[in-house]
Amino acid sequence: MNDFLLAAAGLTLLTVAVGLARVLYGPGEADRIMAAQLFGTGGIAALLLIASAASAPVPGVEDVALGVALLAAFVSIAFVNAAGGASESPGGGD
Amino acid sequence: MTAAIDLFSVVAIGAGVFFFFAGAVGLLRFPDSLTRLHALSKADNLGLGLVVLGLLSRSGSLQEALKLVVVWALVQISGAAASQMIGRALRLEGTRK
Amino acid sequence: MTLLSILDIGLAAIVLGVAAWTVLARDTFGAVVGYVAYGLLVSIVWVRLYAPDVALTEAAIGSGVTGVLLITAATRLSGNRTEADRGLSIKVPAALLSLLVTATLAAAVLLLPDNAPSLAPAADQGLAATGLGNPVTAVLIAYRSFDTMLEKIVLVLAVVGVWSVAPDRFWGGAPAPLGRPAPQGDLVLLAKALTPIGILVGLHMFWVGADEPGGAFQSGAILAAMWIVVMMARMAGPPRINARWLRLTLVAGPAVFLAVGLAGPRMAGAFFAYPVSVAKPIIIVIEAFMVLTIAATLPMLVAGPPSRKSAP
Amino acid sequence: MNPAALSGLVGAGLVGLGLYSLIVNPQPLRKLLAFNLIGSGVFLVFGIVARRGAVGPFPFDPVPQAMVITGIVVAFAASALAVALMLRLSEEAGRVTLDPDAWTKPDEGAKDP
Repeated sequence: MNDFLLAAAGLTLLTVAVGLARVLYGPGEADRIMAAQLFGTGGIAALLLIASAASAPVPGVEDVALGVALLAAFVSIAFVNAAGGASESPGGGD
Repeated sequence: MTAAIDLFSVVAIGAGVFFFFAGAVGLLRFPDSLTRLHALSKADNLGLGLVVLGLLSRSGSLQEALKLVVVWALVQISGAAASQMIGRALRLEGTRK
Repeated sequence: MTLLSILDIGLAAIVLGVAAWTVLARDTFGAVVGYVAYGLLVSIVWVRLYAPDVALTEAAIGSGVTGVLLITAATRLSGNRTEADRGLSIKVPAALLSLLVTATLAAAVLLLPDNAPSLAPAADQGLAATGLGNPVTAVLIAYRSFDTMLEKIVLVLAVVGVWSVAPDRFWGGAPAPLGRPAPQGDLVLLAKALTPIGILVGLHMFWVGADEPGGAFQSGAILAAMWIVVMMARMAGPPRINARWLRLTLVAGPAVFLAVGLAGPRMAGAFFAYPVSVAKPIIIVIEAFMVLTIAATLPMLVAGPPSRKSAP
Repeated sequence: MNPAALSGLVGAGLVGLGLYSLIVNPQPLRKLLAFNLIGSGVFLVFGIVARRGAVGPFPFDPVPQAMVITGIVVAFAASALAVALMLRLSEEAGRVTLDPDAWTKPDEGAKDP
């Protein structure tokens, strides 16, 4: 079971890291941000999996995951805000 | 009983990892930004959700289990809002072009 | 070779790969996004190093708040002319120098004795006297308290530095709003849903920080992030920098810390010493004010210098 | 190889990458990123010192860990100051560059008040 959880964590990290290639290609800035968002969620999943598998468990990993989850959409919001603020049409919003 | 619980965890976590895989593939292979956004939200939602479901049965205490659920719920709330905002930014960009 | 070590090696490879991307990327925005992902990866590495306290700080500040700062900066600077790349005559020596530094550091890491000199026993001795269970918190507030106090002063100085970048005519005014001119429904909804939970999690981390991973820094960082979300949603603009409550909050942490330190010789016989019987309550009071200061400092650093006239 | 030594090697690699970027990348914002990379590499090297120094009841030495925590916060404060300076420079001069020639040479239309 331990090995299965570790393998699942590794696979998740690997797939979302491959997804990071979207940061490389773009083309738009939104695409790059989406890759970062997927990476964040995958990172949380990997963190939880490693935490429940490690033979010598690290205390408080759930709290780390909680912190990461709180900030999950933080950067995406900053991006939409910054991008929108720079080139806002006069009508503004909808 | 433990075997049944283990089996449940394996199936749920395996499905979760599959959704992350599908999300990454979608992000790389889908033709435009809006379809990629669609792939991303599936991975966010179901990938993490199934992994958490699989880990729930293995958590030691009620507090630990609750924290897991809260982690998932937080990602849901912020992921949904972020997807909505990215989508609108994309649409505005599209109409401006 | 166990599965765990394969996982560690894979993690190391991904960390280095993403770091290389932030270095080599043509486009600055892409590099910044890479850096945010990199911060998250490093915090997973810290979990593997048995340092959940550091992992939490890295995730909240190193990835989250720094990410907001850098993305905002990258978008605001995006109109700038891109400069010509450096030629090979600089690139090759730079690469050689970097390789040399890396090799030296790697050798130092590998040659480090297995029984490295450690301050753990000394820190452990102090732990019993403080009544705390989390050794990292005890080191921050008791064993190395002077460092932590000075570090808070550095934070306040950084805020003063950022403010002083403003043109004279804006001194005393408010920083530019972080969000769009028109509030957006979805963002406001998110801020309303997220902020109460975030404040709860922040206070939880402050409270458990005495015995488990967490503490003033992590708690302050999460509360700061919640304030930044509220500012980004335009539910509240950044405050005027000459507001008295803001300035008092900014200096509250180091001031209380310093006051307790100065009272040390009288209460316990030494500078920055706490009387053993009330050590824990004193530490919690210091930490509470530190949380307040960190939660106010980080958003003000992200908001930047004032850019509007102060109200007459 | 144990995870601690591995992370130390990653730290060494990060310092190298950051140093290279600090020298080679001309834009100030990229130099800031590079500086942060060097910083986190140094923190990781510290991390393995903390892990090696596991004596007594803890699986780590808490003193380096506490220093890394304060270090992360100070690094952020320094980055914020640097960003503020860059934005102000771009506001005043219309460009942000560390190239000394760019300020003395006649303008090539970059300035756009």
